[in-house]
Amino acid sequence: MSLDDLRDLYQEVILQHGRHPSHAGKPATYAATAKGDNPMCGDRVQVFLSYDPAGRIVDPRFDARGCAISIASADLMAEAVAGLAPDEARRVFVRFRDMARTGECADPDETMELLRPLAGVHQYPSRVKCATLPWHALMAALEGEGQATSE
Amino acid sequence: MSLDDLRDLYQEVILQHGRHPSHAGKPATYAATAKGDNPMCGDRVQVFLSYDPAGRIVDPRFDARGCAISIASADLMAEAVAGLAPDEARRVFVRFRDMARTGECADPDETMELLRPLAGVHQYPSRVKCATLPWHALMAALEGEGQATSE
Amino acid sequence: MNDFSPATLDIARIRSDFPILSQTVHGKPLVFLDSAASAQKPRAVIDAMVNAMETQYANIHRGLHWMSERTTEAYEATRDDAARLLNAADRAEIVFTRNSTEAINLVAHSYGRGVLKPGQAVLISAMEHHSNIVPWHMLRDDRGIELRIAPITDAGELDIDAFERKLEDGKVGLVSITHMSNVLGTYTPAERIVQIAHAHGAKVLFDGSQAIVHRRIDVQALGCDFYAFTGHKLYGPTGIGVLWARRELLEAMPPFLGGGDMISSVTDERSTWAAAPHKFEAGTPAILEGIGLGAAIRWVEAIGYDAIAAHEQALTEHAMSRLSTIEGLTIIGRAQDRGGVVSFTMAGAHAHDIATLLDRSGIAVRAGHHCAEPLMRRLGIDSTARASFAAYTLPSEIDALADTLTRVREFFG
Amino acid sequence: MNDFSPATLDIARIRSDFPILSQTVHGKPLVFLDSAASAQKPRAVIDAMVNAMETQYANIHRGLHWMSERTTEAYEATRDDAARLLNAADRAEIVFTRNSTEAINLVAHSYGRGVLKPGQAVLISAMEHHSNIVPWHMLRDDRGIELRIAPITDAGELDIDAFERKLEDGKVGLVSITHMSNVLGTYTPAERIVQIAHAHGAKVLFDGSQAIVHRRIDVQALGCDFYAFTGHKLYGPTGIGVLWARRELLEAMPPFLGGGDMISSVTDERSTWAAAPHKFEAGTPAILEGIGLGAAIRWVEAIGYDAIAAHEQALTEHAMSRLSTIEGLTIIGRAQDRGGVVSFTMAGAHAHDIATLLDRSGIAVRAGHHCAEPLMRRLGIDSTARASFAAYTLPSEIDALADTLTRVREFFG
Ligand SMILES: Cc1ncc(COP(=O)(O)O)c(C=O)c1O
Ligand SMILES: Cc1ncc(COP(=O)(O)O)c(C=O)c1O
Repeated sequence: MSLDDLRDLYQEVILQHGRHPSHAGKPATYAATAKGDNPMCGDRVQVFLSYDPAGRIVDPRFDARGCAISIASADLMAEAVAGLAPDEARRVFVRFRDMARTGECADPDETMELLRPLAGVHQYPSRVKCATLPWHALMAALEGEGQATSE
Repeated sequence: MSLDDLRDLYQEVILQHGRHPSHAGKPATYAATAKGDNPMCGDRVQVFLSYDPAGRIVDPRFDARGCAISIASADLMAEAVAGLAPDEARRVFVRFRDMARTGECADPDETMELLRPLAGVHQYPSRVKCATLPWHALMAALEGEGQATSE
Repeated sequence: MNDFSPATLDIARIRSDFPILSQTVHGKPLVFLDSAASAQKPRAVIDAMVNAMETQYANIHRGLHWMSERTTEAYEATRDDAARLLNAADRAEIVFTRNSTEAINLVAHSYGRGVLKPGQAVLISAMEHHSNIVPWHMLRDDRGIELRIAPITDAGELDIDAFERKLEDGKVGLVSITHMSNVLGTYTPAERIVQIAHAHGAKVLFDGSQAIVHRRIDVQALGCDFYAFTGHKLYGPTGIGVLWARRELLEAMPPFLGGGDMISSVTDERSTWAAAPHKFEAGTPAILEGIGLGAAIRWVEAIGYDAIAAHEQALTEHAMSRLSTIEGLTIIGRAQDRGGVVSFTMAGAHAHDIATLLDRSGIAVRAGHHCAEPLMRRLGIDSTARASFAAYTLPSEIDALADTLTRVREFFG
Repeated sequence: MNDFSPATLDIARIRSDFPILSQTVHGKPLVFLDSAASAQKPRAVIDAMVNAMETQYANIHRGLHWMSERTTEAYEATRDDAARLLNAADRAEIVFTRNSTEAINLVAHSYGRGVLKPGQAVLISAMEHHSNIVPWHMLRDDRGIELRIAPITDAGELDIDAFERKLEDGKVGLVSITHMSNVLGTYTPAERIVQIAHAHGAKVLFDGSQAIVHRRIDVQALGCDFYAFTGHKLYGPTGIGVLWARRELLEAMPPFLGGGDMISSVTDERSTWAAAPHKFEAGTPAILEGIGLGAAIRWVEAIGYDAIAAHEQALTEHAMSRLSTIEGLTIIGRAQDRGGVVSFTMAGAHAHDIATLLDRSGIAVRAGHHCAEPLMRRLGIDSTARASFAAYTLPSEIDALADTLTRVREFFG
């Protein structure tokens, strides 16, 4: 029995970000926050946002309890949306969600390349939510809602 | 398509008693009464009892809405238990119920011969209750309960 | 004898989908005219359930493994099927229940106790099935919510003026009414009902247990607020039914049963709820039955409601005309707009006796009060015999019924 | 590697009863270790349902024709099967529900709202499934009935002294407690619980969802008042469960759902109830599922609980010893008296990731909070992976699990 074909899902970058996320931890101050829960499996994540004077996201952080996929996704998300305006972040979310569901990315760019290691989840329908949960929390934080509504 | 094999259930005597029962009708006075309902099909019967000084059943009567089987059974029952002490009537009930369920009568006597035309119901499980409903009402009336409990 | 020409349905092919239809009863070919009580199951439904059990079964929703994912997909696909069947705006508006009865009880509990207020009223009609009467008796006795009953005409139609009068004082918060009577075959005027009810501030629940078997339902076109149906009458398995409700209503309603799968979080102190529809689906659902229902819906859609409705319309007319000629037989219910069930009584023969005699000839009909005692009382009868039709019913089966009834008449004559 | 010698079960024959067990997943033979979530279905169950649909299906109880009588017989025979399985005193004590969850909700509604009084309390334990927590939260919030929670020890056993103290003030009217934990495998000391509860005037409900799969249950010997189980974990179909309750309790309880089949009479003004168990069975029941459950019960009885229990005991010991040697793996729950479920965590690997990796090797386990969030909190963890065993589980499947877990450990190492 070989686990090698799991490498499409658990790429080294995911294992790395899952094990040692660089954007984890609640910051001392923040402008907005929201939680995301997956009631089916118990994963939880909280996202903390700050904005620069121009309204761009600065040093987004998160606090999560969950699997390697959800932690890695939260960490890569923080990297991807840092410096973006809320509307830009929303567009990334939509593209990321599509990629997580289909494995495809119609209009790849640098940001999507950063997130591409997570595209492998589309093969595991029950794990797609692990990857999108932090993003739902991000969207809720951007809207000023405290809690992400699940899909 | 022939209905002739129905003759085992609908013997002439049953059709006769079903159509023209001789013990139907609420008497002006009575010592005990009880109702029996079959909630599944809507059949209803009420039994009225009077007793002679020795405690024997006298001129039992009934008021029923139901099928030929239940009316005939009520009418034959009235014939069968007239003149019996309550305990005797209870024993007839037990033997009748067995016959209705199995088609067999272990210890035939004159009373059971009178009731035997109803033995055919055992072939029609859903109709057994039609035949036993008046008897349940009779038992309830003997116990002084107003309402028969269904099986 | 058989002056009936089948509609656009390929009946032979349809019948070949139903293994049971080749059975005999008492040595006679089965003539199954009891589909309104529960319909027979096409091979597609049987196969879907067997296939699930043999090749990809596991508990759903929380499973991270292949079997669980496949079973979840198959089960949740039925939510899409049901949403499409009803033309619901959103699949999240489809709540799975055991049957219509549970669907109506769910509304009586969650909407009745959670949204309606004491002093408000629920309005039903005089031709409801017990499943749309008893839950409201219980609500009334538990919460002081009045129960009103809209009368019917002697033809067995809703008295629409009297219906409107029952709403006039504005106290009725919910109209819960059959979309088609299981005894009389009457369709109620659904659009009109919704219009009037909404004008008086009442929501509308349709008990579609019978209607959806015979007619295409579009909840958005009807404009109603709740729609309930039961899988086993729609050629599906037992154990599964559907409550459709507008999303905002589901969101406003507290949950009904508590347990696994319907929560967002549980602590020692409190529970919070998942979003609809899961909020209303506690515990392991009827997974295999959901999968079977999906196959049933797709089977019905493949035949097409237009063909089914035309076929059943023709059958019903044929039955009405054949039965009308039998001496002593009275057809109960003479509504203009009616579906494929025909109730009748016969002078000198009780409905149970009729049913038993027909059964001996292989003909299955239902007899009794049909879980509609108040309607029986309104009609001044104790019981009826009822023949009901499905997509697989043959005109010759109606002829067999009529011929045998003539003999029954002689038997008791 | 395989130092395990099978018990008295003829496993090869048992496995051949389950068509699904010859499936492959991701190209690997299926190793199904998720039976505690839902068991696979033997051919006997599949055949019973198919046979009913193909040869003798109709709606039950009110039908006077052959098909309806046969279906009624088959369905009602399962009431006898269930009564025998539980050693109930009376078949009328068997109430069919959708699942355990509905059985417990039925008690929470009918006994909780109809018999318990505000100010009384319900006592559960710290290792309950959500299905035995949430209904009591809802009862508490609706009716002011206190909810108490008996703690467990670090080994995952009921703290029986603390349990008794919760009962001392005499306010507890009902103890509702698992008979076997779905996470820890722990059996609760049922006879002791009943003894203590009854001494303090409380009735006892056992959630037997897990226990009845592994052990013979005798409700009269246990002396309890309610027993709930769910068909799909006992090799039966989904959509059917059982609530057993003492007859006098069922008689004292008001009905739960209203509708057809549960009434004695209905008028415009009021409804009166049928006798138990029908009082609690509103609407068309899960007929096909009831028939399937009967086949499942007879299948289990034919194998025999003694053989099943011995087999699963041996499997569990084998699993405990194999898993204990895996570095970084912690087995959660170390009760003395335990059944065939083993939960574990692994340092550096989240349960979801473990489950996905195992799935790729064809091994199905469950991962998450197992609908027992308060227990997770008590244990200070978020989730576990759980392997669970059935009559068809092979010792070699446990070896496959252990071998693969060693590789998972390396993968995340
Ligand atoms: C201990 C326990 N109780 C209750 C349940 C609920 O069973 P169901 O979902 O079939 O109602 C389960 C299984 O999910 C269980 O393991
Ligand atoms: C009009 C109507 N409503 C409700 C029901 C109840 O359906 P179920 O028993 O499947 O809940 C039926 C059928 O029995 C019906 O015909």
